[in-house]
Amino acid sequence: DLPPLNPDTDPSRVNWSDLDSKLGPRPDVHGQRYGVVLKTLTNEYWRLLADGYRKGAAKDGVTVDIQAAQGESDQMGQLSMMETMVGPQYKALLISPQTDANLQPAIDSAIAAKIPVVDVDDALVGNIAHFVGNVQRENGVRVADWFIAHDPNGGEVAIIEGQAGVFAAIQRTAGFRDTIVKSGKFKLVASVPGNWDRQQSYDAATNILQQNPKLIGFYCNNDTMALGVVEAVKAANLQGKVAVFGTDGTNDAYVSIKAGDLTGTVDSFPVLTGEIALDVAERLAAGQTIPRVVATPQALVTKDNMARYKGSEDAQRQALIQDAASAP
Amino acid sequence: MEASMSVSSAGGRRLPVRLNLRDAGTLFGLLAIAAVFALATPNFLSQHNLINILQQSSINACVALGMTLVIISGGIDLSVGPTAALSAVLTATMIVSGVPMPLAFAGGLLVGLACGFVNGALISIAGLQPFIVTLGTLSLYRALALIFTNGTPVLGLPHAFRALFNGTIGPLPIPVAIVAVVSLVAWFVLRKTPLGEYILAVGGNEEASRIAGVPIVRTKIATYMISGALAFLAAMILIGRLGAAEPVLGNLWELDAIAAAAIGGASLMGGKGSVVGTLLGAVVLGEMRNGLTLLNVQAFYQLLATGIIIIVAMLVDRFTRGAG
Amino acid sequence: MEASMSVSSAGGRRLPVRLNLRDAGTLFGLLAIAAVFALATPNFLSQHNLINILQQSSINACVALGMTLVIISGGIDLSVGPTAALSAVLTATMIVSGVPMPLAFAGGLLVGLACGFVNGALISIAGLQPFIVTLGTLSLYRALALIFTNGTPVLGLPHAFRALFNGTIGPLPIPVAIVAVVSLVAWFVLRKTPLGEYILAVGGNEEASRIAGVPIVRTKIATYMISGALAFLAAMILIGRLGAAEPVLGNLWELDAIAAAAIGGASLMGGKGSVVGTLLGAVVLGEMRNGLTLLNVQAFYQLLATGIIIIVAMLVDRFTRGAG
Amino acid sequence: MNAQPHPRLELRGLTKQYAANTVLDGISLSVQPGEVHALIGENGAGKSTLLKILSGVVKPTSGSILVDGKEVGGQTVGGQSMAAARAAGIAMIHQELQQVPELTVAQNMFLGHPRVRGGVVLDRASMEREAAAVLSLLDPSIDVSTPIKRFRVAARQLVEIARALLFRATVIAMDEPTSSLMPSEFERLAEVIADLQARGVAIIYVSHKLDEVRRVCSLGTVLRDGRFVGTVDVREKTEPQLVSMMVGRDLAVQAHRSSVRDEVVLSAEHLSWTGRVEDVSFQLRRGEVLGVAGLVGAGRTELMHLLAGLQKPTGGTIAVGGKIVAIRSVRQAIRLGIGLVPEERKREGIVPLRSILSNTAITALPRYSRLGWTRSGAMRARIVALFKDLQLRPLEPDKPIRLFSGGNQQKAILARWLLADSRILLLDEPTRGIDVGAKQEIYRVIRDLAASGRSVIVVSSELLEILTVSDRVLVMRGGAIAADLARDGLSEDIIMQHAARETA
Ligand SMILES: Nc1ncnc2c1ncn2[C@@H]1O[C@H](COP(=O)(O)OP(=O)(O)OP(=O)(O)O)[C@@H](O)[C@H]1O
Ligand SMILES: Nc1ncnc2c1ncn2[C@@H]1O[C@H](COP(=O)(O)OP(=O)(O)OP(=O)(O)O)[C@@H](O)[C@H]1O
Ligand SMILES: [Mg+2]
Ligand SMILES: [Mg+2]
Repeated sequence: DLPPLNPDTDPSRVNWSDLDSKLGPRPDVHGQRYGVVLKTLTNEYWRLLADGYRKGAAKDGVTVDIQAAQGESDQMGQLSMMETMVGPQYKALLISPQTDANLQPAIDSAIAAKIPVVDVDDALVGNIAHFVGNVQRENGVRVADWFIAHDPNGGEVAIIEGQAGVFAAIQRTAGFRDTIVKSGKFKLVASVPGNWDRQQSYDAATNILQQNPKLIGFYCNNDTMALGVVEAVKAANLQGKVAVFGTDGTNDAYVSIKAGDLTGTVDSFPVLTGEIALDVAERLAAGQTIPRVVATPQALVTKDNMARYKGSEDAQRQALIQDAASAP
Repeated sequence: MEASMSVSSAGGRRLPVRLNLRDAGTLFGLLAIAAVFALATPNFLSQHNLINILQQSSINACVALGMTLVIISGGIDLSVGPTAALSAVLTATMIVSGVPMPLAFAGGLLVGLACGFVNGALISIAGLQPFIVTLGTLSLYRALALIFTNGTPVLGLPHAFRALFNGTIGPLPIPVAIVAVVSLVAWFVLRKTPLGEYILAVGGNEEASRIAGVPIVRTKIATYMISGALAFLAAMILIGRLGAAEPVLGNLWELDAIAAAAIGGASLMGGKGSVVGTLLGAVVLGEMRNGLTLLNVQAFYQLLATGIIIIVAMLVDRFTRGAG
Repeated sequence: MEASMSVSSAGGRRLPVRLNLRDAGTLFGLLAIAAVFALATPNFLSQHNLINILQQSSINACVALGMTLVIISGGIDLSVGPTAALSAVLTATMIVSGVPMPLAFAGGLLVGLACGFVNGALISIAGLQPFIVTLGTLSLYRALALIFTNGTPVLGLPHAFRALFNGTIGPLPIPVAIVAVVSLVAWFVLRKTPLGEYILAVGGNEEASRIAGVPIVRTKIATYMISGALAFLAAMILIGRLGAAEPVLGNLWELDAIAAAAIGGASLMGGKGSVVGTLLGAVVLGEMRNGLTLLNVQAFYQLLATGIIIIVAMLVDRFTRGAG
Repeated sequence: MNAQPHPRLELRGLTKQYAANTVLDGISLSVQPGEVHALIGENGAGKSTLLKILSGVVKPTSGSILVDGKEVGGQTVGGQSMAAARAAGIAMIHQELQQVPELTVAQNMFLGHPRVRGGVVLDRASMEREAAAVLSLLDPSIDVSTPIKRFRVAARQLVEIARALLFRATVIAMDEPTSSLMPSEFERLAEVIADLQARGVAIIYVSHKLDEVRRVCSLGTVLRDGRFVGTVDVREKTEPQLVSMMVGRDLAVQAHRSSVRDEVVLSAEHLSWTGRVEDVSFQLRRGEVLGVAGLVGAGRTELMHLLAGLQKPTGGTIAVGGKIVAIRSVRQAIRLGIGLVPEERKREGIVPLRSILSNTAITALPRYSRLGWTRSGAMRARIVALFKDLQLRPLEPDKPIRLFSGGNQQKAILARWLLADSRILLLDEPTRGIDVGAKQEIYRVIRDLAASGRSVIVVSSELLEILTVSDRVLVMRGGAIAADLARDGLSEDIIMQHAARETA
C-alpha cells in the first residue's frame, strides 16, 4: 500500500515542465478513449479544465468522455457516475473528486480492474498512485507574499473562505493566514465563509468593510467570490483603497483585472492542467513509469504581469516554463 | 407588543388578533437577537449597519414574500432559486446584446411567470404534490439556465441598469424601497382582493373551497406565478448589485425564504401566514448573518449559530405567543 | 400489475388495495425507464450493472425508509445528512482510536438516535414545525460534525470494519442485503406493531389520535429516532465503502430520500406511504443516474433529465393510479 | 341492588372560560347508574364543551368531576386528563367524527389502545373479531377491515358509538350520536342504550332531536348560554315546553304557504352516475321547495353532487331555465345560479382558520370586487345584515368560524349562497346538528327563499323536516326515484313505505 498522498512533500514530485525531458517522448495513443469525472461544470475553473482535456485530446487524436456531477456538493452522484464508468472501454480515468474520500470505492474497483486512475487537482485521495495538480496551500501563500511586499507597513486584511470543510478552502485559507500572521505586521480581522457564492461573499464583504474601515485587502478562496467582493468594495466607494484577490484564474477574473477592478488572482492554469493530466494518463496507459506527483503551474496574476500569462498558448507555456526554471 | 400592534394596525380591525400577537412574537425575537449583537459589537446599532441589514435582507424578503403566498395556499416552491437564475441570465443576455431595458425586463418577467405557471399547472391541474413538483423543476430550471449560458456568467451589465437597483432614495437603498412596495402590494393582495381570500381559503380547506366555488386551479397557478415574478425581481436586485448574472445564482434561496416565512409564522400546512411576519423573519435571518460576520465568527461556528438561532427564534416566538 | 400484487401479497388482505395499485404504478415507472435505457445501451441490462444499480441505491433507500416513516407521521426530516455525518465521524474516530467495534457502533447509533430525539422533541413537545426544526438542526448537526473533526476527514478505517460492509452474500452486495433486512423490519413496524399504527394515525389525523389516546409525543420522537438510526446505518455503509468518514458526507441526502419516498407514493401531508413504494422510488432514482452516465449524457443535461424524470415519474404514476 | 351511596357521575360547579368569554358557568349535575341523562340547549349553549371537559379533552377553568364518589384526577393537562377520564371509565362519542381516514374500522375502534401479542405484534385478528362483535349490535353490514374513509358519515357515526361500547365504560357521553342516523338505526341504538342501562352504565345524551330525547331519557338538564336553566323530567314536559326552556321564549311554528310558480327552473332527464344514481328524472319549479327523502345510501348526496357540478354524470341531461346544460364544474353551476350546502360541514363546508365573515363572503367575492379589489365595506354590511336575519350567535363576524357552534357554522354557509344570490339552492341535511330554535329559523329562511322566487332542494333524513318545508317530495331508493309525491295528504308513513320497500 502507498503512503497517504501529500503533494507538498512527496519525494517523487516532478514538475510538469520536466515531463518530456525526464520521461522521453509521448507514446502514440491515436484512437484511444479516456474517461473524465469532473467535480462540476457549474464553475468556470472546472469547465476550463475540461477544455484542456478536449484540447489535449484533439491534439493527440484520442477521445475523452467527460462526466461531471450535477453540483459542487453532489458527492453520491459523482460516485455513482464513476462507478458506472469503470470498465475496459477506457484506457485510464482522470478524476477530480468532490472530497478526499467520496470516490474511493470506484477508485478501488478501477485499480482492481487495472485501469490507471489520475487524481487531478483539489482533493487528495489517500491511496492514489498518480496526482496532477498544484499545491493548494501555495495559492494563499502567494497572495500573502504580495501583501507583505506591497504593504511593508502592514494593515488589516480579511479572508472570504469557500465552503466549510472543503480541502481547497481549508488549505488556501491556512496558507494565507499562516504567512500573513507570521509576517507580524498584518492583522487578520475577519475570516468568514462565502461558500463559493458570489451573493454571500458580497454581503460578507460589505459587513466586513463596515466593521473595519481601515481594511486594506481581501483574499478570496476563488474568483467567483472575489468578483462579488469587488462589487462590494465598489459599492462602498473604496475602489483602489482595498485590494481584492481571487484564486483560479478564470476568464472573468482576467476581464476584471484588466478593467482595474480585481487586484489579482492566483492562476492555476486549468486549461494547461487538463492537457498535462491527459498527457500523464496517456503515458500511464502506454506503460511508462511516472512519478506519483506531477506539479502543475500557478502564478499570481495582476495587471502588471497579466500580458505575460494571457498571450497565446505557446507564449503562456514559455512564460510558465521560465517561471519554473527560475523558481528556487 | 405595542410596536407590532401599530405595525399591523394598518390591517384594521379585520385582522384576527392572533396574527398580531404572532407578529409581535417575531418582532420580539428580532429585538432579542439585536440586543445580543448590540452588546457584543457597538457597530451593530449604527444607522449605516442597520440599513445594511435591511439591504442584505431585501433579496430574501422579496423571495420570501412570494413563498409566503405559496405556503399560505398550502404549497411550497423549492424552485425559486433556479427561476431567479433563469430569468436573470435571460434578462442580462438581452440587455448585454442591446435589447432595450423595458423589453429585457418584460422578457425576464415572462420567464419568471412561465416558471411559476408550469409549477402551478403541474400542481393544480395534474394534481401532483408541490414539494416534489418544485423539487423537479428545481433541477429543470437550473439545467435550462446552465444550458442557456453554457455555465458561464453573463457579464458587462451597463451602468444604467445597475444604477436602477443600486441607488438610494433618501437614506433608503432602492432594493429596500422595492421590497417595501412589494410588501404593501402583497399585503394588499392577501387582505383586500378576492385572490388573497382564495389563497387563504384554498390553503385552509381545499375541498370546502372547491364546493364554495373558489377557482382552485387559477388561484394556485396565480400564486406560483407571483412567486416566480418575485424571484425574477429578486434576481434583478441581485444582478444589479453584483454586476453579473450567473446561472448558479439563487442557490439555497428556497431554504432562506422558507425559513423567513416560517419564523414569521407561516404554517407549512397552509392557510396561515403573514406579510409582516415574513418581513420580520427575513430581517431576523439578515441581522444574524450580519452580526456573526461583524463578530468574525469562524465558519463552523457560524453554521452552528445559524442552526441554533433558527430553532431559538421559533421557540422564543412560540413562548411569546403562548404568553399573549 | 401482477408483479406488484405478488410483491405486496405479503401484506395480506389488510393492505388496502389502493396501496398495491400505487406501488404498481411506481414499478411501472421503474420498468418504463429501464426499457428506455435498455434500448439505448445494451450494457444497462447486464447482471453486473443491475447489481450496481441496487448497490448505488442502497444508501438512499436506507435513509429514505426512515424518511418514509417520518413523512407518514406528517413530518419531514431535512437533517438526515448531517445526522449521518455526525454519527459517522464519531464512530470512525472511536474505531480508529482503538475502541472495539461493537462499542463504536453503539456510540454512533446513540448519536443518530440522539439527533432524532432532539428533532422529535422539538417537534412534538415544543410544537414547532418539522420543516423548520430540521432545517435548523441541518445546520446544527453539520456544524457539530465539522467542529468535532475540525473539518478534516477521519481516515484509516481498519480492514475488518470495511469488510463488514463491502462483501457480498451470494451475488448480493452486503449493503443491498442490509437494506433488504431494514425494509422487512420497517414494513413489519409499520404494519404489525402499535408504533406503526400510531405513526399512520398521527399522520392521518393528529387531533383524532390525540383524543383516542395515542401517545403523540412518544410516537413522533420514536419516528425521528428511527430516522436518525437509519441515517447512522446509511453512514456506516457509506464509510465502509469510502474507507473514510468525512464531516461533509450526506450532503443533499434529504432531497434524494424525499424524492424516493414521494415517487413511491408517500404523501407529504402525512398518513400515507409505503415501504415497497419507497424502495422502488430509490431504485428509480438510482437507475436514472446510472443510465444517464452509461449514455454519457453531459452534466447539464443530466440535471435536465433528473428534473424531467421526477416530474414524469409522478405523472406516469398518477396516470397509472387513475387507471387502476 | 342496594341504593347507591354515590351517584355514578357527579359534576360540581364546572366553569369554562375562553379569554373573557364564559361558555360554561358553574354547571352541576349528577347521573345515577342506569340513568340516561339528557343535556339539551341551543347551539353554543355549551353542551359539547361540558362533554369534552368530562372526557378530559378540554381543561375546565374550575370545578370537579366525580365518578362513584371518587374525584377524577388530573383534570389539568391535556393527555394526562384524558387518560384519567378513561381510567375512571368515561367514554365519549364526539360530535365531530374523530377518526383517521386511512385506517380501517377496527383500527379506528382500537386506536390508542391496541391489543398486542407478545409485547410487540398487534393482535389484529382478535381486535377485528371483537370490533365486529360490537358493531354487529349496531350494523352488521360494516366490514371492520375496510378503511374508514370508504364509509359515508352514517356508518362512521355508528363506528364511533361502537368504539365507546368496546371499552365497557361505566359513563358514556354521547354528543349527538344520531345526527346522521336513520330512524331504524336510532331504534337499534335505543336498544343498545337500554342494554347499557340494565348494566348500570350512566349515560349523558346530547341531541337536538327532542323526540329521541324523550324516548331514551328520563331526567334532562337544560343549558342556555353556558348557564344552568334546570333539571326536569323530559317525559313530563311537552316539546314546546322544553323548547321554551332552551331558548327562553316560545317558538311560533309557521303555517305552510305555497309559492310554487309554473316556470320550470331545473330539470333532470335520465340522469345517471353509474352505480350511484340511476335514471333520475324530475322537475323543479320556481318558488318550489322540493324535499328529497330516502334511506342512508339511497344516492341523495350523489344526486346533489351531479347538480352542483362536483361530479360529471355518466348519462342523461340537466336543463336549467329550459336550456340543456353540461355542468362541468362547481363554478359553472354557480354561474347557473346553483349552490350547494354540503352534508359534511367540517370537511366540505368551512375553512376553519378563517373568520365566519370570510367563510360567508368567499363565493360572492367577484360580485363585490372591482378591478381585483374587494369593496369590503358594502359586502360586510350585507353579510352582517344576513347574519342578523339568521340570528347568528355570537354576532362577531371576525371570529374564526371554527370557534362557532355547528349550527352557527351552518347558518354562515347558508348565508354564503344568499350573498351569492343563488336561484337554486341544494341543501344536503341542512339541519344536521342544529338546535330546534335555529332549525325553525332555517325552515323560515327556506320558505322565505321560496317566497322570493328561488327554488330549493332539501335532502333530509328527518321526515318531519321534509314534511315541514317541502311543496313536493321525491323519495329515492337504490339511486333511483321511488316516488314523486305531492304535499297534500303526505305522511311520514307513506314516505317510509316508498323509501324502504323491498326491491324484490
Ligand atoms: N376553543 C374555543 N375558543 C373560544 N370559544 C370556544 C372554543 N370552543 C368553543 N367555544 C365557544 O363555546 C360555546 C359553546 O360551544 P359548544 O360547542 O359547547 O356548544 P354546543 O352546545 O355543543 O353547540 P351545538 O349544539 O351547536 O353543538 C360557543 O359559543 C363556542 O363558540
Ligand atoms: N366511497 C364510496 N365508494 C363506493 N361506493 C360508495 C361510496 N360512497 C357511497 N357509495 C355508495 O353510493 C350510494 C349512495 O351513498 P350515500 O350514502 O351518499 O347516499 P345518501 O342517500 O346521500 O345518504 P345520506 O343519507 O348519507 O346522505 C350507496 O350505494 C353507497 O354504498
Ligand atoms: Mg355541540
Ligand atoms: Mg347524503
